[in-house]
Amino acid sequence: MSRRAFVVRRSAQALLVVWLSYTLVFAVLFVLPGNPIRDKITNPLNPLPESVVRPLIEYYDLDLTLLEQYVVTLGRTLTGDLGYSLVNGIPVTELLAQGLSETVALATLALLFSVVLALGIALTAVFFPVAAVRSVVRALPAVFLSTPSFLVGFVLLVVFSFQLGWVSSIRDQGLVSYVLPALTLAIAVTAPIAQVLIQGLSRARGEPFVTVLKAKGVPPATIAGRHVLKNGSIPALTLAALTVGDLLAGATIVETIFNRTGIGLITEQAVREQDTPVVMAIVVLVSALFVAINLVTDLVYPVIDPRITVG
Amino acid sequence: MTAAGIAVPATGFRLREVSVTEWLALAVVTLLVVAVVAPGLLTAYDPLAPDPAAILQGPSAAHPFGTDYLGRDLLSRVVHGTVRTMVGSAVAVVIGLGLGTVLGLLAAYFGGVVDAVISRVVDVLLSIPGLLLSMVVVVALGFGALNAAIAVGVSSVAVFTRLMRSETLTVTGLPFVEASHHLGGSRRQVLIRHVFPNSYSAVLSLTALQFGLAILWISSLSFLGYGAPPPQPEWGLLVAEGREYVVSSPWLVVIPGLAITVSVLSISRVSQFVKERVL
Amino acid sequence: MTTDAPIVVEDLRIGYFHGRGGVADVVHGVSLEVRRGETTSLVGQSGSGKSTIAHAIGGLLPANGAVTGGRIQVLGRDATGFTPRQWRGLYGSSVGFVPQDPLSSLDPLVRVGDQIAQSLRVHRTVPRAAVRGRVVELLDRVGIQNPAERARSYPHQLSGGQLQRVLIAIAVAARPSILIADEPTSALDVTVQKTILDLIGELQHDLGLAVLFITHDLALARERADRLVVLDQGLVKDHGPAREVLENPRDPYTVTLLSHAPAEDPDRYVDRVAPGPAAPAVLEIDGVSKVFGRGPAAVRAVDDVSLRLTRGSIHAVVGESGSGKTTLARIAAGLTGFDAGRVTVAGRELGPLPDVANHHAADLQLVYQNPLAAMDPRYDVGRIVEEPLRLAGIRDRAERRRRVRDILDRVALPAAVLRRRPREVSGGQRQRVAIARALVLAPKILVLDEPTSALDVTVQAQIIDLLVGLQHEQELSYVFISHDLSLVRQVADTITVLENGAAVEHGPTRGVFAAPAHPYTRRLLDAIPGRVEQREVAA
Amino acid sequence: ADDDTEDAAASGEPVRGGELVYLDAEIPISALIQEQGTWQDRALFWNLTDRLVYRNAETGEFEPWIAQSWEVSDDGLRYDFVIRDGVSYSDGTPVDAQSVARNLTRQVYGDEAKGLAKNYAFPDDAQITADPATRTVTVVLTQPWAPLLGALTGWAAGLVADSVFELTREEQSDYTNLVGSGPFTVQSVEYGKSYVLTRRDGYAWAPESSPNQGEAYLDTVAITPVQEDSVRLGTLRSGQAHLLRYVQPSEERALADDGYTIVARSGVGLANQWPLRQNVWPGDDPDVRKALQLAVDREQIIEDLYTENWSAATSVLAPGTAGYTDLSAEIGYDPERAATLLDEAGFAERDADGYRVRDGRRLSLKTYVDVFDNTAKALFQHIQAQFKDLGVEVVIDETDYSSYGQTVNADPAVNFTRTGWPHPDPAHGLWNVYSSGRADSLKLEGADPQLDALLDAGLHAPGADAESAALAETQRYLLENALTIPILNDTQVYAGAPDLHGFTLSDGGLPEYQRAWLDAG
Ligand SMILES: Nc1ncnc2c1ncn2[C@@H]1O[C@H](COP(=O)(O)OP(=O)(O)OP(=O)(O)O)[C@@H](O)[C@H]1O
Ligand SMILES: Nc1ncnc2c1ncn2[C@@H]1O[C@H](COP(=O)(O)OP(=O)(O)OP(=O)(O)O)[C@@H](O)[C@H]1O
Ligand SMILES: [Mg+2]
Ligand SMILES: [Mg+2]
Ligand code: NI
Repeated sequence: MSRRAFVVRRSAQALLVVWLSYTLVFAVLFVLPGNPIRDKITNPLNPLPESVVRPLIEYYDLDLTLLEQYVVTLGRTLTGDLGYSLVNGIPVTELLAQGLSETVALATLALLFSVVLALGIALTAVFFPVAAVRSVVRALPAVFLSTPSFLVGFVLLVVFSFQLGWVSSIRDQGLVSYVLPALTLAIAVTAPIAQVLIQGLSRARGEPFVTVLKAKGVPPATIAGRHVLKNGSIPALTLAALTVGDLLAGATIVETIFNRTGIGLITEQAVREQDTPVVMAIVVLVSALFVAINLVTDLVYPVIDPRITVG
Repeated sequence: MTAAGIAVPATGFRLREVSVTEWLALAVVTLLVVAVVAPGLLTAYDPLAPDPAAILQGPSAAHPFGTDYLGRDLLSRVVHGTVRTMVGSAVAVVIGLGLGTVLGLLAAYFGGVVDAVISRVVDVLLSIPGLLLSMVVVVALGFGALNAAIAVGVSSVAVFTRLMRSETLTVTGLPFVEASHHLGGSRRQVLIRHVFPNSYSAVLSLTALQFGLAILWISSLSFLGYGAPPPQPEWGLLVAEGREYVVSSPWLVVIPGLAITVSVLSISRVSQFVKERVL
Repeated sequence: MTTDAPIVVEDLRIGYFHGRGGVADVVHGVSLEVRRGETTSLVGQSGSGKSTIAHAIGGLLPANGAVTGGRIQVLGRDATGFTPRQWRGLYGSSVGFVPQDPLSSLDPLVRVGDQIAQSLRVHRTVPRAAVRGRVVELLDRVGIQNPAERARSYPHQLSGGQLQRVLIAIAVAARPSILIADEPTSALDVTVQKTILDLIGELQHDLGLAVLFITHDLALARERADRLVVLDQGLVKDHGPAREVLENPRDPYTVTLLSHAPAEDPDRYVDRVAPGPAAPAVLEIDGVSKVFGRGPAAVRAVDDVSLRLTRGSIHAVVGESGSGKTTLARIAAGLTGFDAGRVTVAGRELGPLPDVANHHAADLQLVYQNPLAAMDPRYDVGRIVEEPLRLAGIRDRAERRRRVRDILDRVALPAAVLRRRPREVSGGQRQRVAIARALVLAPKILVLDEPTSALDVTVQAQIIDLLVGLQHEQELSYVFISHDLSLVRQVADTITVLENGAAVEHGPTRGVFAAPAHPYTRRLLDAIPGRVEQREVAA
Repeated sequence: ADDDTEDAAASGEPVRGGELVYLDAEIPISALIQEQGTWQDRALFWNLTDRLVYRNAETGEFEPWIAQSWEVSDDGLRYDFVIRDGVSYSDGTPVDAQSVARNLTRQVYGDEAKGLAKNYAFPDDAQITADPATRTVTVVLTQPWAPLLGALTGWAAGLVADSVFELTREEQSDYTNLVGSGPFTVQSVEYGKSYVLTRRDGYAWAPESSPNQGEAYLDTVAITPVQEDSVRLGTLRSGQAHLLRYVQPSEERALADDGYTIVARSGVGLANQWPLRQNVWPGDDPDVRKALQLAVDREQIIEDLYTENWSAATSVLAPGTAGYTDLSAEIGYDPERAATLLDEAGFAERDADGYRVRDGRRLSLKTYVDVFDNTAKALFQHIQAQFKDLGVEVVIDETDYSSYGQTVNADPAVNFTRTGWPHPDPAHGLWNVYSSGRADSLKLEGADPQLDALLDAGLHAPGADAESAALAETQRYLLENALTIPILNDTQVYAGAPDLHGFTLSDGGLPEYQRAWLDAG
């Protein structure tokens, strides 16, 4: 298959996935009890009179059937009209624009950190001369995985913000403000990447070509850094692309602790309040992002590994 | 492609080859088993009984792990919480593993339409943020520890399916699978006898990690108020609750947190040990 | 033994660490020397410690290996206690290393030209600007066509022979005075093997290299070595000038080794009763073709091949790597479909598309080229051999056991291996397990795809003995695929020679060997190691 | 309990300038003022808008604010408000009679066309007229509505400029569009992250009891929602903020010891209580109800879980609320009597788990943890343990925030859910919670006309005295019949840095930044 045909086919698949995700979440949300408007209507503390309820129901299309609502909202989504939050009336596009830039910056930095961390851990675990250090470092991914993020975040805040006063815990100070949350997030997502990387490096290190490189007189650092690393990190790359979702899930807690209003926090709030338009928009956005990133990884593969051909 | 990629356990092991860390891990796992089977052996306190005279006390001889906001003994709560925690994570992992394995196996082995359908489902599941997915599932199923565990399990199905699919694809291409067909094996026979057991070991490695992840994930749901109902203790819940007191009573978070970390490390060490030397 | 030879090894002991269990020596006091411009050949069975010694001399022992005694002297310096840094001073510039397996010895992600250039850069052999040109020159020197273009290829785009040439180019790039070649051609075809070894010989001559040449093939050693060291289980059994050792072996081990080499004993099975051409055919392949792929990338793996296997006979299929031997075997076994022609197995005609499950497992069994890969690594030997019986629906446990034990006896496998996994038995035992599994259903035909190519001569001889014996007892018919022409000459009644999927020659083995009609067959026969020498002896 | 504040106020002359950083526990949601908002919204409404009437938090008396005076007819049907002169909205338009009338009309009727709900504390019907000449706004009711003055002091009754009325529902939700006459205006909003208020220049219409009759001292107030308790606390302690709301009671004492100011108010309105549903067994058994009421050791709860800023409930209403009657004798902790009552009711036997049973049925109550109260989990579990001592099981379920309302309403097995919140008017509060036409928390469905009549009497009392009398009777009725179990008086707790002075809370526990100042430098 040609590269072009591949891109076309994969893009079609990607669109299908986004649409299916949308439909699935729509159906589930519709089946669930509760929604902020209905809640307001049936609030036990403040049952609204019929005269007020009617306009609200009509205003929010709650009188339509499932299918009608689905068609209406899908139609609006396709034309770029994502509606308003049911909870706070903010246009969903505005909410997402703010949250997205925040989270993308956070997630990108976190991904960067986690790549550096994972590399550090994996390289130490595989190459460090002292065996005891290697086995301790090897256990790190499991430790990372089982340490609650909020504890990591809190400790970082205590040290760097509360004690040392290097960064504000509440104010946006540009890039520095991203460092601690990104680090916290990175620690949460590093574990699986580091694990796969350790396996990949161990395997690559035992390949016969390493002996040949050594016999050539190539310095050990070059062997490790250029050859073993490149060969051993291919599986970790796939995984890194898959962690996009984890980054978002992790962002929920990290953003709460570091007081950042990114997609994570908005998601949590929206799901908590069943703010359907916001949830739907996030699903579309995130799944589109996810499939896009994975599409790009697939396209990048052949560049890194000449043995793989697209399609 | 050779079978070199497949991890194969060696036969037999000798006791003196068990290292110190492995002994420690075994000891922790034994403690966990005791905590599940006979928690009374490890602590005399009632995990549910408040003691107004001992509210929010730090670790001491009387209460080695300190006490919580109602004066309940934390050691006792951690010990009695083991069952729920282990069962919760086990349910999550079993669902993720079980469903994921079957789906992955089917997708890879049958290919074609089956593969296309399963792969799209997996893509959909992967593309919805995990937390959102599990919250939605919990809300749909109703609250409670079991449902939270199911939600986490469902959210991890996709990862397992993917891994299982790629492992199965690798194994299906190996000569011994064809050899078995050549010896007269039907699709089903070969799938059960060779493909599945050989694809499984990589997936099992993920399971130990996923076990720890499940505990934390369930506790994340607890943070957000989706967890087990009070007053029954559960580690994730203990961590989540203790969070509010972390400034003045850090042990409420640190001790259950350490319990999770140490257990996860020990379980994965032991499972690795079992995989390498016993099975 | 004090000489100024580039490599002097005295009483060398090498051990490997095993888990927490301490060091186990695998080389127990080996002494040898390699002189300037000469080749010393290290011969021995698999596992005798050849690679271990080679690695120790090159400073390339793995992390868990260590020299536990003795002395290694490289270019006059005592290298026994060298630090990694000191070794690095020797790598490439003084000692070149050519590994055993060309396929995985190059970094798959880096262009081959760059991998050669790396050697030049590390040692600053030539000025920066001249590196490119030198790389092309080297590739040209090792006989690669279109060197400038090939330099830009990735390893997976080259054939095994080409890769081995690249590895040689890497080894000699920095102009070393010592070359260690660890079975540099064991993964290659005889024809390619010959050109590679010729190349090493030329380089040795041009550069005055001291070559340590490792092989398990005595015939090769005879052809290439000045001095010979015969190794068994980490001990030197025989050493001295090659001719001397081969003509007057002092040690009984060397004697057996020599007697097992097929090239040394072409008439070993001459007494076997061969069926006449009139015997009924059990396998008939008639004008079969198979094309893989489509369009310009299509490969004609089998091209209009016909073949007839008569009951109780052995028919050999020979040819270079990629000539279609395995494909033909798989077609006969019903594992690969075919595009044209007819295949009749035991009177039953095969369809052009294979079934997933083989319903006629008792007619014909294939013994795979690589037995290890063809066995489930999780199964133990007992279960592996039992599996066909289970699949055939034999429910009775005792009956299955009886038949398994029976067949294991027949292939002379000890009961001790029953509970071991394939990886835990020796290569020879593994091949026996594969044969036992194929035989347990009592098939009429066995297709043996290079059944001994991974084995030592001694073990190979045992397996061939076994096969010949079994055939005699059970009226079996074999299709015997091999690239080892000496072996084929020993055992086969009839032969088909494949080139690029087409059968270029066929007929009775003796006839073809005595008077090859096709130039390709002649080329194959010429490449057989030891043949030159034999002709010289004959002349 | 405001001695600390007074100490701070006494520490020196107010200083002008500075930025106050306040950490709330939640994200403000929506600026739709007459729809009541969440707590954090109310804290903003309070400082951005003014109301006609002010209730002095210390005395509980009504005071003039934007209405410089008012008159109520004896039959309680006609209210005349004279609007203060010289007051303006921050967009420059005057706060005159017409504007006030428009505001009141919207409070009463909402805006159907825009999907805006009414303010539920107001009567359903009223004729509102403005006389610009006399700067008088007249409200004529068809039926007396006792809570009206109270409703006018509420956070939801803030007056907004005409420009707000023109906007769509979504636009009105946006804080930057909220134009009021309050001491602060919105400077910037970053949703969920920061809400910055600036001083309104020329503000000169504070309620008369306010120690600061002029502009606010502070230049700006930066409100940052920080949901994680520990972070909020750490930020305050590290000096990055001056004020926060909501600390775990366990942290309160430590803060006070370190020189922080704890400002707390138990807001007026209903006490935190558990109304027992009458349609679910055993809520229909008066002896059981009484026993449960007597089995709550409120003092112990306060001592174990809370601080001196909190207090045990002594009635259905919180102390300080108009019409409050101390009924602590009626509900005082008496485990022996509770046990006797249960024994007599047939629950003498106990099962293997130690719970009482009658006819093989365990004495068990089901509830859901309150999602709106951060201390609810500990509180519920504490009472769960107390009840267990008596032999009564409490099953505590949980549900999420968004489906809480629907779930607890729909679940037929639920015996009670927590209710009782600060409310500007007790008669309206009680009526809203207990009337069979409203929330009907007892699930009586009109089966107790006496209770409905009492509630109506309070709601439609023509004057304050009549209202108080009706309230006293209602409280007594609810408690004597043990229809509800009062637990404690809800308290809003704020912690201020040592350099914060003059910070006070409204009668409903909302922050009043206009009076606060920070030490210079
Ligand atoms: N890295 C290692 N760790 C432990 N044992 C090893 C290691 N490498 C080789 N051995 C063992 O040392 C012995 C000698 O192995 P070596 O590879 O030197 O044999 P060889 O003669 O080169 O065999 P072959 O012909 O199969 O290449 C064998 O028993 C082998 O199992
Ligand atoms: N499944 C396949 N798909 C595509 N091409 C194939 C396939 N199998 C074999 N070929 C090609 O068919 C040709 C013949 O291969 P085959 O394996 O039969 O050779 P062989 O003689 O057995 O070689 P060797 O000695 O290396 O085992 C080769 O060019 C090979 O690349
Ligand atoms: Mg070797
Ligand atoms: Mg082959
Ligand atoms: Ni006081």
